Amino acid sequence: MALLEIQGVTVRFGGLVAVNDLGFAVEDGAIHGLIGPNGAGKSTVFNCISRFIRPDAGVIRFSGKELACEPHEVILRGIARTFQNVELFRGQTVIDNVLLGLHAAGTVDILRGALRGRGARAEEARLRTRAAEVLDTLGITGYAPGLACGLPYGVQKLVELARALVSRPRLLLLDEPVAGMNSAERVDLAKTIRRIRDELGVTVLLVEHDMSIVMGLCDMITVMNFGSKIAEGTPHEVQHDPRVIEAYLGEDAENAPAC
Amino acid sequence: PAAGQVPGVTADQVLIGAFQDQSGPAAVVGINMRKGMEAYLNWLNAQGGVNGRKIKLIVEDDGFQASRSIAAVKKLVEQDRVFALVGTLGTPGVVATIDYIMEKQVPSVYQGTGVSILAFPAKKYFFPVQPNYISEGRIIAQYVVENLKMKRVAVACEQTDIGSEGLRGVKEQLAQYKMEPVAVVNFGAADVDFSSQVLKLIQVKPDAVVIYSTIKPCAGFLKQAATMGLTAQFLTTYVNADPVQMPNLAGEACIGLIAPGWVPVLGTDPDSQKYLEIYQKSFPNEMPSAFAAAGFIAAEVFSEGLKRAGRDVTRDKLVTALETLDDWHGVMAKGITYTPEWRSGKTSMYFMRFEKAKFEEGSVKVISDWVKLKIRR
Amino acid sequence: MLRLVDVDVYYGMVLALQQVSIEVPEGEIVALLGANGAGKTTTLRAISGVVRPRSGRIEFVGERIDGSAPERIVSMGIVQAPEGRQVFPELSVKENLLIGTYARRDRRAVPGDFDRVYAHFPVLREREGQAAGTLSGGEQQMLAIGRALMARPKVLLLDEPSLGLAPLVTRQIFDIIRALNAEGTTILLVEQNARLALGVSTRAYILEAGRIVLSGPSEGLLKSEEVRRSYLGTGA
Amino acid sequence: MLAQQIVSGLAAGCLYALAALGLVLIYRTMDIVNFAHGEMAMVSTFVAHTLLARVGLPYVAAAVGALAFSALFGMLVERVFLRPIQNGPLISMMIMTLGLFMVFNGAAGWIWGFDPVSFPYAVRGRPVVVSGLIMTRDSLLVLGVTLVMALGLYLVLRLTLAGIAIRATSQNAGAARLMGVPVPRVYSLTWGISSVLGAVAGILIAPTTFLSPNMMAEVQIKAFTAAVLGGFSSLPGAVVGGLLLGVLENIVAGYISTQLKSTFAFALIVAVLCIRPSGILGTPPRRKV
Amino acid sequence: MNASNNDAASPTIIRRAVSAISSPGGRLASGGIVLVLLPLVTVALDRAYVVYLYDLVMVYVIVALGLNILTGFTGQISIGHAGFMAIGAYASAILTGRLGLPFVMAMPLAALLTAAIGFCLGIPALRLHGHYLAIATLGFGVAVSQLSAVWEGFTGGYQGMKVPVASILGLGFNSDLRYYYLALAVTWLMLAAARNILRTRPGRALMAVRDSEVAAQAMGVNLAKYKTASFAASAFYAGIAGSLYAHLVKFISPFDFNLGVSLTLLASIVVGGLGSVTGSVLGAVFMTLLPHVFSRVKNLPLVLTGVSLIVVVLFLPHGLVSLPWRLKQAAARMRTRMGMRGATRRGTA
Ligand SMILES: Nc1ncnc2c1ncn2[C@@H]1O[C@H](COP(=O)(O)OP(=O)(O)OP(=O)(O)O)[C@@H](O)[C@H]1O
Ligand SMILES: Nc1ncnc2c1ncn2[C@@H]1O[C@H](COP(=O)(O)OP(=O)(O)OP(=O)(O)O)[C@@H](O)[C@H]1O
Ligand SMILES: [Mg+2]
Ligand SMILES: [Mg+2]
Repeated sequence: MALLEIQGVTVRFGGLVAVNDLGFAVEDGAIHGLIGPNGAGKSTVFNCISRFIRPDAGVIRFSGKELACEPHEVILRGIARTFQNVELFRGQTVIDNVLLGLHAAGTVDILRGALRGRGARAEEARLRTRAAEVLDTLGITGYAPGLACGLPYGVQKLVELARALVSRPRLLLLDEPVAGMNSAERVDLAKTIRRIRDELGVTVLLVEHDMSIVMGLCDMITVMNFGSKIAEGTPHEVQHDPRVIEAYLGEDAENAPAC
Repeated sequence: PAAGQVPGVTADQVLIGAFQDQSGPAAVVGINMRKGMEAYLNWLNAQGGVNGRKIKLIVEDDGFQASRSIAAVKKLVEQDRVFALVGTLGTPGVVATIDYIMEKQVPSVYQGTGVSILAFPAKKYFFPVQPNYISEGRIIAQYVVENLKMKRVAVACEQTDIGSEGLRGVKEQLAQYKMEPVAVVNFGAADVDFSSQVLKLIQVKPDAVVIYSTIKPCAGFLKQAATMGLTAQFLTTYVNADPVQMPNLAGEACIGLIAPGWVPVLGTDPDSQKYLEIYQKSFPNEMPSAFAAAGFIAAEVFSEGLKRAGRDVTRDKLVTALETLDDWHGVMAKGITYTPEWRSGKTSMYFMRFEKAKFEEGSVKVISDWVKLKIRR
Repeated sequence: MLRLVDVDVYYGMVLALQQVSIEVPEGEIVALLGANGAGKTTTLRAISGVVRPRSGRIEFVGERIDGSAPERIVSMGIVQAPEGRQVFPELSVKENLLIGTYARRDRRAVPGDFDRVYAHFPVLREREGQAAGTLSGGEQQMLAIGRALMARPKVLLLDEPSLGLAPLVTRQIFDIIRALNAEGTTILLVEQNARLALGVSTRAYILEAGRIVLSGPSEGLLKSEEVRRSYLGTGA
Repeated sequence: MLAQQIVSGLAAGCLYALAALGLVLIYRTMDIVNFAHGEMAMVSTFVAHTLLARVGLPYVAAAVGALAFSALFGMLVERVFLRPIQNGPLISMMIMTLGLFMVFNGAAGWIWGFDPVSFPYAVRGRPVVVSGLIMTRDSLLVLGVTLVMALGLYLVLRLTLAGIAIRATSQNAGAARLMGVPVPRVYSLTWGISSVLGAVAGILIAPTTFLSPNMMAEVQIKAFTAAVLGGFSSLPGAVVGGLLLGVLENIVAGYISTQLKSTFAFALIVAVLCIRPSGILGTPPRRKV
Repeated sequence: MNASNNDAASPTIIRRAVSAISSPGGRLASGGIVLVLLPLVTVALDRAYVVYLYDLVMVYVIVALGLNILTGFTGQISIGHAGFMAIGAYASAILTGRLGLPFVMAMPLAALLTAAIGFCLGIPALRLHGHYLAIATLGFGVAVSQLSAVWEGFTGGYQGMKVPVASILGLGFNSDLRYYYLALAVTWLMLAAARNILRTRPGRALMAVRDSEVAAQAMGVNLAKYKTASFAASAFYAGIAGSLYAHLVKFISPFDFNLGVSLTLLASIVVGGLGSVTGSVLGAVFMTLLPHVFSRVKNLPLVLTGVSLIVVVLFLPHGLVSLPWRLKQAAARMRTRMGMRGATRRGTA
């Protein structure tokens, strides 16, 4: 069964149609790629799923139920995301950033926080353990006590990933996760993403321009251009689709290094 | 008792203190009051002081905040051990410190506020001098109705204690004649635009308009009224009976304005000439403002009490001595009377009219005798 | 043409660059590679005068420029397209490009340069009036490069120009880099995609934790085992 | 009655608008609210008064002298007090201007005294009466000056390269520097211009409020409010906001209550802001994720 | 006990004492002891009036804490906080003075009322950012002070109203010294609560709202809830402080809660350190005591206060809390510079 279904979604900004009657489905347990030229509307699709943007038309269903909630309720449904232009909480430490990924998993409110009774402390300890685990998985434990701003860009991206992952989502939306990393780091991260899917069973929807990563990682790829879907299929199919080559990959796509 | 045991009194000096806003919204009052006090004390000390002692003044800035006034008074009384408080300024600060001063039994002479609670009921250590705004408001209303024979009285009041107490006084007195104000409009102490208030008044066509405020908005109001063609007899509080500042600010618009006075006003009286000389000894070439006169009177009344208390002065002796003042006249202080039961400064005032658009000989004309408040029972 | 000699840069107490020496000869493309946080951006910031080296020298055609104000360095012809796009979000695309010409004196050539930039990036012409903040990530990157080109730089500093660009556009950008170089612009290129960078450049430097650890002709580095392992991600 | 309330409101409103222009300019460039704006204007106005009354210059010469002073004064303030903390938090810069407010206010009181002083009108003469509606010549002049200055600045910011550079600086000073914009000079210049705008406001407002260290207190708060109402990032917004605030206050005072004038005026403004959170002419900040 | 034994023992004792004091619990305890003894020492030194200043400082520490929760941690600017203080003060005064409620009930009730009003103000504030919010809060402050003047029957108008002495179970806090311990206990509680909030889930959520609203929402932070909660909590603090203020000064009037007070409050959290509990304390101490330090300087009290403010902001843009860090940094720079000079000398030799 498809975990995420997008049907007839349209988004307009003034006169510009950023997403145009788009439809695709992400199977449970898949790593699904969403690619397309710059400005095709990929991030806009993410923003629709996160409910930052209310589509002008169309429906988005998540595990069979329509996603029609407030933005802060999305994570409760089991959808976590990262952002294209890293959106960390710059004034807070790395560990606190990750703990915020667990916000939805906690229950302590201001009053209970102020009193800091046994329940509150126990919950805090539990969340901290979980956060530490995730930092460990991604190999950034060393940065935990430092402030999030001032970190190298690549580390910031990992922190963002940790923050999204820690909530144990069913669906993870990654907007250009490897941008700003060098090739070796990219390969590492690709492996991590695959491990996340394999070991934690998280479904991944991935926007990325690095074709070697996309092709190597995805089970299924949807290609967009000017807000519409222009192709869909396995990496192999997509890679050889002339429309995709023309709009996105370029003529010498076949020569693109595959790793 | 030996001299050393009385707080603030040594063989050759008497220490007094005051809190006066030097930095906040009422700095214009505080700074000038201080100058008036200093001018008088300098002059007095140059003549040898009182009973062989010079008077020294400490001023604490309270920024017109009651919480700071309290700190200031505590510091003055407990730290500096002043003998008395003279010329404390500002309704909130003065009211907030009443209990403390009574508890510590420190004489407080002259408070820079017209708030009525200082005088009613009489408090042993408090010697208010300034007329309170309620009494003044009543006198003004009485003058308007009985002397000017006007019926339609409107009030424009500032949103501070001056405005609200003055309004209360006017209303109370009008009620004695079974009248009430035909309109009441309000403005803020720092407002710059009075057009809507003036327009409201134009609609009710008053005979007299009493402006109860400090001098800046009063002058602004007069100017706007002149521009928009509101013609009525304007009256204002003694606070604005400043023959120098009022024409300076309001220009032509102040001509015809009537204000009560409780002290001699510059240029109307020989005593005020002496005051000017004394003031200019300390501040050459400066024209004293009405607030300086207030400070001057504060120092004058205190010094007279100190003189009457004799060389072996104590705080209680000062109180007793001040209670012997009976229609006492100093240079600027006129008709000061205290008894153990009677502490209201003044209930009689005279009226003056502004005649010219600048300060000069005859720019302010006295137009009445002392008017005493009549209360019908 | 551009030379860094023993440059040390600190952020507060943190040492970001240590004894970095780089030589950018006129007319060449020099690549600067390195892992995240190695100090590549810092190197460019030092050249542009945004951070001051604590010691060492930076020279441009023989003249010392370390310690000069950034705007002076720009007017000498060293222009940077900074990392992370940094377009002016509330200005229109056109106004963004116009800012690029701020330090130039030959105002008459400006219209021509608009055409040149629009020829490289046709989408920018379509979006001329749109607020730059609402462009897609890739469009913003194109705008940032176009903006730098509007300054007609003698030395162009590019900080990760391919970041977030579609493969087709990335290739176009590298074509443009080549073309610019052919027109005579000297280029210092910071790039994560080592393969592309080494492909286009003549020389390359590799930074690690603020130090230059390797340098040499790009072709040689492309073949080097060490580089292949750590920067090309191909493993042994 | 209503018509006259509106006309008088406009007269007061143009004072607010005039004082708001300089605030908006600095806000647009540096993203900070200059709490000392009014006090800087006050100091310049005192300088004008000194030139006028003590030195005995004619009105125009004194005004020009004061404007020249204010330009230097503004640049000096920026250079000495704000530049060193440019990289600190924005709110620190705002608190810095609050400190400057205290210093200028206190120092002016010390130098020139706290007593209000009258200041001559730029133009005199009988009020203009058009079909029963009264407006003073002075108000008309202020309105004219405000409109001209706002329009001029607006056009400069919109159309000239220098104006675009100012806007670019406000959005991303770092990137602007990398494009060759001399950011320190831009800041210096904006403070100079803003200070001149303030001085113009001070000189034109002083006849109404009287010259004293506290002369700008009320006007400044109103100017700030007006700027927000109109949209803080927009110069025409400042004018619209100022005029609207003046009219609004008058209507509240005329028909609801003179006692709660400010309370109602603020309540209305909050209501307006709830409908248009970036002010009437302001554009919401555009940020994309 | 012989001398050598004593010698050997004292260093261990000192060492133990030092380590006990420098442990977190020890620091807390020793800080507590200092605070408890402070007024007694002050009185012994014949500076009794200073105890009143301590009391006043604690009042402002509490408001500053609340304001820092709102502005420093949640990023919502307020320049109307004196209005919240006023509500707390008047409510407490009316509850005790006119309705005869005991102080122990009046203070929390006043604070809860203030919090409720803070919550309501938080609702329109949801749509407003930055300076637009600043104006809304400014308007609120002005409105409160106007209303408190107009409702004369309730509040005594501009003449102000007297406030009864606070008393708990018959014990009247009528001296500054007694009041000190009352205020200390309350301040201590409020500090602890603030620390607790900020260290746990809700505190992180508040800071997330400040740093990135978008990301905060994506993490499940309900913006509306946390912003209004932040307003309410902040107002609660101001309400407590207002109540303490009223019963300390025992007289309140609209002048006590004007715009100047709101601006001073804002200045105090910036001077102390935005987003820092310690900073709130330092800033409140600084801004409250400063005017008293300069209150006798003829002509220049305001100038000196302003200059002090400027000096702090100029040299410590991140507030007084950053002082130790700045000193450390300066020392390190000195060291590297000296080290470098050593190196070059070696190089040339
Ligand atoms: N808030 C907005 N207002 C106006 N236009 C917008 C807005 N957000 C996005 N757009 C436009 O919508 C289009 C799609 O943008 P989107 O960010 O979804 O692209 P993308 O596919 O993520 O591109 P990239 O790969 O470059 O990140 C772009 O042309 C962009 O300019
Ligand atoms: N403003 C700053 N304050 C403190 N440290 C900083 C600052 N900017 C960068 N750094 C630190 O300096 C080091 C070098 O950073 P730099 O940005 O130059 O790296 P980079 O090679 O460009 O990395 P990336 O590939 O992530 O862009 C990093 O460790 C970073 O954390
Ligand atoms: Mg995108
Ligand atoms: Mg970098």
